[in-house]
Amino acid sequence: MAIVTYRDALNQALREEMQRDADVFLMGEEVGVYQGAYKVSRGLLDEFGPMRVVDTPITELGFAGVGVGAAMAGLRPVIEFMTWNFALLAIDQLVNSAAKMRYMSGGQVGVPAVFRGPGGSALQLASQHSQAFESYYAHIPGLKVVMPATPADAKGLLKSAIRDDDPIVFIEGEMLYNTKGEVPEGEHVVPLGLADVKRSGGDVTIVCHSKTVSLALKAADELAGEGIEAEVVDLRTVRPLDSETILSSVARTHRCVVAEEGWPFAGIGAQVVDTVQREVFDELDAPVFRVTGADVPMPYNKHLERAAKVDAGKIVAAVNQVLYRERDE
Amino acid sequence: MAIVTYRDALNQALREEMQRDADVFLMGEEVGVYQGAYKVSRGLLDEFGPMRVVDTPITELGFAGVGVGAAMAGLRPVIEFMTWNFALLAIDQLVNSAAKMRYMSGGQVGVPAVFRGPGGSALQLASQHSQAFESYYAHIPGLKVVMPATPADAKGLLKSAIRDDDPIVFIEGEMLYNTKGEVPEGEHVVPLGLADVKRSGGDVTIVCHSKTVSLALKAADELAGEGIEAEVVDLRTVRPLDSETILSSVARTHRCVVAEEGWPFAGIGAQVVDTVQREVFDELDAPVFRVTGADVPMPYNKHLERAAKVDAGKIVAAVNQVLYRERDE
Amino acid sequence: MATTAPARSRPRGGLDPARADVYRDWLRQMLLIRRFEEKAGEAYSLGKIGGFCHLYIGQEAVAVGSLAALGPDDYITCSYREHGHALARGITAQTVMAELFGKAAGSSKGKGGSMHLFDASLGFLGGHGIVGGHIPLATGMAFAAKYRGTEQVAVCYFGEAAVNNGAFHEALNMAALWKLPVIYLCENNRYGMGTALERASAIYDISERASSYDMANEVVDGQDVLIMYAAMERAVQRARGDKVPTLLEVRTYRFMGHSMSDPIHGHYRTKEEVEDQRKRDPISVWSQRLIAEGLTDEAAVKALDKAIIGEVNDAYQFADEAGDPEIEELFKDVYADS
Amino acid sequence: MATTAPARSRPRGGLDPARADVYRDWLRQMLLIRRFEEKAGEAYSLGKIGGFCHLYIGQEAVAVGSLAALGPDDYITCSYREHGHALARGITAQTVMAELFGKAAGSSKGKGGSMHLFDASLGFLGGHGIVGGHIPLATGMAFAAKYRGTEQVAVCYFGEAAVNNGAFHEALNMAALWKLPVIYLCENNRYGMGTALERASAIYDISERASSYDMANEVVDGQDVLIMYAAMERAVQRARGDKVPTLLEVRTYRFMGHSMSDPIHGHYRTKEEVEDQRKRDPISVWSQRLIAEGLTDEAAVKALDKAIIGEVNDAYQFADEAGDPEIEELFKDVYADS
Ligand SMILES: Cc1ncc(C[n+]2csc(CCOP(=O)(O)OP(=O)(O)O)c2C)c(N)n1
Ligand SMILES: Cc1ncc(C[n+]2csc(CCOP(=O)(O)OP(=O)(O)O)c2C)c(N)n1
Ligand SMILES: [Mg+2]
Ligand SMILES: [Mg+2]
Repeated sequence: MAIVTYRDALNQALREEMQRDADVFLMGEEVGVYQGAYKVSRGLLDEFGPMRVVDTPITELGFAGVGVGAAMAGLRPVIEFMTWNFALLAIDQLVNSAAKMRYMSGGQVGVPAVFRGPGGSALQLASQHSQAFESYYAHIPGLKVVMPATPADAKGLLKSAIRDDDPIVFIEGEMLYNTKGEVPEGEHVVPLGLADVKRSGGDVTIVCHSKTVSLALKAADELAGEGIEAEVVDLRTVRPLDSETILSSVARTHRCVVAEEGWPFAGIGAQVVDTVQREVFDELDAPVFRVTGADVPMPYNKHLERAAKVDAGKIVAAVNQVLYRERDE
Repeated sequence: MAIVTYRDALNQALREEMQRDADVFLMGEEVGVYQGAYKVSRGLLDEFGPMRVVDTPITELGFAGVGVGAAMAGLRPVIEFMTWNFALLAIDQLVNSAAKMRYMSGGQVGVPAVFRGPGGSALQLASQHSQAFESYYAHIPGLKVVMPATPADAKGLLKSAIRDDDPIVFIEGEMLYNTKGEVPEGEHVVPLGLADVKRSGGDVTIVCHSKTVSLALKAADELAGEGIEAEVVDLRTVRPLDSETILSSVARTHRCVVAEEGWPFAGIGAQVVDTVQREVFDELDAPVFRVTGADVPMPYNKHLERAAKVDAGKIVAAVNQVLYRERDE
Repeated sequence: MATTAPARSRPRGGLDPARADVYRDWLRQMLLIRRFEEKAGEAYSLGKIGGFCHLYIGQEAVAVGSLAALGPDDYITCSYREHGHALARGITAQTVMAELFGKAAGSSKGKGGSMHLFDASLGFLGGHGIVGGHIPLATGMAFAAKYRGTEQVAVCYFGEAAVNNGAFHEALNMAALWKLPVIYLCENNRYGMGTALERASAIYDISERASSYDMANEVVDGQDVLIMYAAMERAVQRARGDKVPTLLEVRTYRFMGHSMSDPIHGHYRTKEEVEDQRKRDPISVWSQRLIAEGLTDEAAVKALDKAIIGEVNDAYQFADEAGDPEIEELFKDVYADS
Repeated sequence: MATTAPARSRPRGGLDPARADVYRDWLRQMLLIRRFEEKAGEAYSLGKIGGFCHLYIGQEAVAVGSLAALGPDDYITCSYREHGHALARGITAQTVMAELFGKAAGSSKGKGGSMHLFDASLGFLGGHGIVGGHIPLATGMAFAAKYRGTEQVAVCYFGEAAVNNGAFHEALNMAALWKLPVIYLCENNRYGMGTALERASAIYDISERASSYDMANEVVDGQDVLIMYAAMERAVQRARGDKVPTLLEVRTYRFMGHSMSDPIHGHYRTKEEVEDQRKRDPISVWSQRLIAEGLTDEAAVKALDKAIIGEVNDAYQFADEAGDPEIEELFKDVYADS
C-alpha cells in the first residue's frame, strides 16, 4: 500500500469522485488558482476546470447557501470552508436550510452536499482561529458529522460522504494534514457511521476522534509500558454515533475515558458519557472521565496554548483516574 | 406581591434598568414602533425615545456586532433577537467577538452586553422556527447563559444580566410569555449562577430549565399522587452550571432525570449527566436518564409536534425508569 | 407617503386579443389566490390552521404575472408568504390547503405548514422561513442550471426587508460575478412586519442596490399583472438568453397584517394609508381593464368568482376531512434512509 | 493589469513648510513600520513568532496618513494585518513585538498575538481575525459616540476582499441610516489571499458600493501619505462635523505574501507585477518628495533609518528577553472576575 499524507488522501478522494461523477464539484475560498489554503485541492482546477473547481468571494453564508441550492437542484457540491472557524458565519445555512430541507419538504428535496475543511486547535493561531465545533453540527438532526483521524479513513470517508444523499459536515484535522499513513489504492470506501477500534485492550476504553486518536494511541503505548492495556475507539463518524462499538468495548473493559479537542461543556464527550452511563451502567467500575481542551478561548502564547490543549499525558492521567490508580512520577 | 406575566416581568426589568443606568439601551427588530414582536418592550420607546430603543433592519449579524462594538466602547446594550432561531446568523459575533474579546485583548476590553429573546419550541411553527439552541452558547467559554422559568426569575435574572460585565445569552421561553406568577416589587435581583430548588423531595432529582420546569413540576405532582417525592432543580443559569445544587440534591435522592426542550445529542442534559456521574458516581442507584425533544426537525402537524415535544408524561416515564418502576396504566 | 409605483416599465398600447384566454386565466389565478387566502384566514381563526400564517392579499398580480413568464423546468423559491406563488405555479388549492391544515395530503405531508410549501415536480423548491436565507439557495439553483448547461432559470421571491440582509448582498455579488441565470424578485410591499422600508434601508429605491453588482434592474408596478408579466419576460430573456441575472424591484402593497396575529393597521401604518392603497387592488385593476377592452364582462367575472369560491370551499372541505400523518412520520425524512 | 491609483483626490500645490515636523514624522512612522515588519519577518523565520503573521509592507502610507487625521479619543479597529496601525497609533515597538513573541509584556499580555493587538487606552480596539467581523464592531463604537453625544469618530480598516461579505453590507446600511460618525477605510491592496479583486467582486470600483447606502465615498491613492491624510481629514470632518459616515477606497498594494507562509509571487500574481508596484513604494515616494521640497535630505533620512533600525532591534531584544505569561493566566480574562 502506498504511504500518503492525510492531505493527499483527501485530494485523491476528491479527484476520484469528481472523475466518477460529473455532478460533483468543489467550491470555496482559494480552492482553485491558489490550489487550496491547505493545498487539499492541489491540481484539481487544472484537471477539472473553473466550472467544477470554483473560487468564491469571502462569503461563507452565501456560498454555503449556493451549495445547498445546487444540491437541491440535484448536484453534489463539495463546499470547502477554509476553516470551520469561519463556518459560524454560514451555520444558518447548514442548520436551517441543509438539515431541514428533506423534512420540511415532506421528503421531496434532499441536500446531498458535503461541507468540509479543517477544524480543531491549530498552532498559535489564538482565540478566533483555533476551535473545535463538531458538537454544534452533531447536535442537529438532519446532519451527519464525519471526522477522520488517519489518511486511509480520510480518503475512504470522504468518498462515502460525497456519495451520501444527506448533508455531511466533514471536519478534517488542521494538525493532521501532514501526517502519513498507508492508504489502499483505487476504490477505497469507508462506510459512514462505523467507529474503528484502532488498538485493542482489555483494561480501559479510550473513545476519541480526529486529532485525539493519535494522542490516545500514544497514551496507550505509555500505559502499556505500565501494564495497562487500553482499547482505543476512533469514532470516525461523530453523528450518527456508533454506540454499539463503544458500548461493547466498555462492557468488556468496565472503564472509559473520552477525549476530544473541543471545550467541555456539552461537547461530544458529554454525549458519549450520557450514552455509556445509561446503556452499560452496571458494567462501569468507575465514572467515565473526559479529557477536553481547556475551558478558555485559545491563547496565543505557546506555553499557555500547550496547557490548553489535550495531550497524551492528560489522557494517561484520566485513565489513571478511572483505574483509581495513583501514579508515581 | 403583584401577579404579573413573564412578559411584563421582563418589561419591568428593562424599564427599571434603563431608568437606573443611562448606558443601557435596547436594540433589535421591532422593539420600538411595533412595541416588540412579543411585546416585551411595550412602552419603552415612548418612555426612552428612539436613541435608547432602536429598531433595526433585519440584519442579525450586523446589529449583534453593533451591540458588541457599543459594549466595547462602554455602553450596556441589550440586543433583542426576535427569536434565537434567527440568531444563528449572528452567532459568529457572539462566539468570535463577544466571548473572546476580553481574553484576546489580555483583559483590556470587556463586552457587557445582553443578547436576549425567545427560544425553545413554539406552537406549530415548524422546523426553522421552533428550536432550542442553549447548548450552542453554553459550549462557549466567555459567555454566560441564563434561562428563567418564572416571572420572578425572569425579572431578577434580567436585571442581574444587564448589570453583569460579561456577555450574556438570555433565552426567554417562547411559550412562557403569558404565564403568570408573583414578582416582588421594586429592586428584585436574582444572582446569576445559582440554581433554584423549585420543589423539594427525597426520591429523585429532576434537573430542568426554562419551559421544562413547569413540566417537571407537573410530573412531580403526578408522581406525588403515587407516593414518589421528586425534587425539582431549576438551573436558571445554564452556564455557569450550579453543580453544587445539582450534586447535593442527587447525593440525597440517588436518582436523577434531566429534562430539556432541545435535541439530545450533546445537549445541556448531556453535560449535567457528565457532571453527575463523575462527581457522585457512588451515590447513583441508577443511570441518569434524559428527557429531550425528539431528535428530528420540528414538524408542523400538531400531533407530530406534540409527539416531538417534552411533556410531563415523558418526565414521569423517565422517573419511573430511574426508579426501576413498572407502571401500570 | 409614497405611492406604490412610479413604474419605469409600462407596456405600450392595448391588449392583444389573441391572448385573451391567457389574460382571463390571470384573472382566474388572482381570484383563486384572493379567495383562497380569505378562506385560509377564516380557517386560521377557527383554529384549523396553526402557527404563523402570512396572507398574500394585495400582492396577487406579482406572483401571477411573474410566474406566467416562466417555463415548466424553472426553479422557484419563496419566503414564508408563498401561498399565492404555490397556487400560481399550479399546486392545487386542495394540496396547499391540506398543508396549511397539517394533513398528510398536504404538499409537504403536513410537516412543513404554511411557511414551507414544496412541490419538486413543479420546480417549486420551497417556502423558507429565515428572511434572506433562500436568496443564496436560488443562486445555487441557477448555478446548477449553468453547470449543467440547461436553459433553466431560477427565480427568488423575497420582501423588501430582506435586501438589508447580508445573504442578499453575498448572493447578488456571486450571481453577477459568475453570470448566473437568476431573477431576484423583490416584492416591495413597503413594510417588513412593522418597519417601513425607509426606516430600515438607507436608500429608498431598492433597485439601486443592483449597481453594487453591475446587475440589470427594473422598478415594476406590481399592482398591474400585465406590467409585471412584461418585466418578468424581459428578465427571463436576460437569464435564459443572455445568461445574466436581474434584480426586479416590484412595488406592491400588503392589504392584510404581516401575519394573522398582526392587525391590518395600528402602530406602524394608518387606516387611511391602507384604504388608499386598496384603491389599486390588483384584481379590480385587471378585471376592469379586461372589461374595458371587451375581453370579459361583469357577469363572467361574477361567474368566475363563484366557481372559484366553490373550488376554495372544496379545498377547505378536503383539507378538513383529510387525515393527519401517521405518527411514525415523526422520524421519517430526517435522512434519506429514515 | 490595472495601476494602483487613478486617484480622485490629489492635494493641490506644494507642501506646507510650517508642517515640516509633521511630514518628517510621517516618514519616521512609515520607516518604523517597514523596519519593524522586516524584523518581524526575520523573527518569524527563526520561530520566535508563531501562528499567522501578516506583514504590512507596502501599505505604510495608509495607516500613517489616515491615523494622523484622528484625535486621541477616537476608536480604531483593524483586521489581522494591523501591526502598522498599532505602531502608527502609538503602541510602542517593544509592546507590539512582545505581543508577537507571545510575551506577558505584549499589548494583549501574549494572549492575542499578531492578529489581536489591543490598547484600550489609545482607543485601539483590536486586530480581528474574522474577515468582515469587525466592521459591525466599529459601527457599534460610532453608535456609542453618537449615543453619548461625544465628538468621537470610529475608524474601521479592512481589506478589499471584505466588501463582498454580508457584514460589510449590513453595517454600512445601518451607519448610513442612522448617520453614525464612522469611517470605513477599505485598504484595496488588490488581493484577498490569492484572489484578485476582480475575481471576487462583480464591480471593480469598491467605492461604488457606497451608493447602495447613499454614503459619501472617495477613491484615494494609498501610496501617497499626504493624499491619504487629506482624504482622511475630509472623512473625519464629515464624521465629526456633519455626523455622517464615509467609505474610503484606498488603493494600495501588498509587497509581501498574504502571510509568512505565502510566497511573494507565484500562483496568483507575477514577479513582474510585484516589481512594477514596488516602484511606487510609499516610503520612497514620500522621502523623495520631502527631499525635493527641501524639508529633509538624504543624510537625514539615512540617520533616521539607522535610529529606527536601532529602535526595532531594541524591541526585538526586549521581546526576546521578556517573560512568558504565568501559566495561571490561562484561566484569567475569560470573565470579568476570572
Ligand atoms: C433572519 C430573520 N429575522 C427575522 C425574522 C422574523 N421576520 C419574519 S418576516 C419578517 C419581515 C420581513 O419583511 P419583508 O422581507 O419585507 O417581507 P414581507 O413579510 O413584507 O413579505 C421578519 C422580521 C425571520 N423570519 N428571519
Ligand atoms: C470569514 C473569514 N473567511 C476566511 C478567512 C481567511 N482569510 C484570512 S485573510 C483572507 C483574505 C482577506 O483579504 P483582504 O480582505 O483583501 O485583506 P488583506 O489580507 O489583503 O489585507 C482570508 C480569506 C477569514 N479570516 N475569515
Ligand atoms: Mg415587505
Ligand atoms: Mg486585500
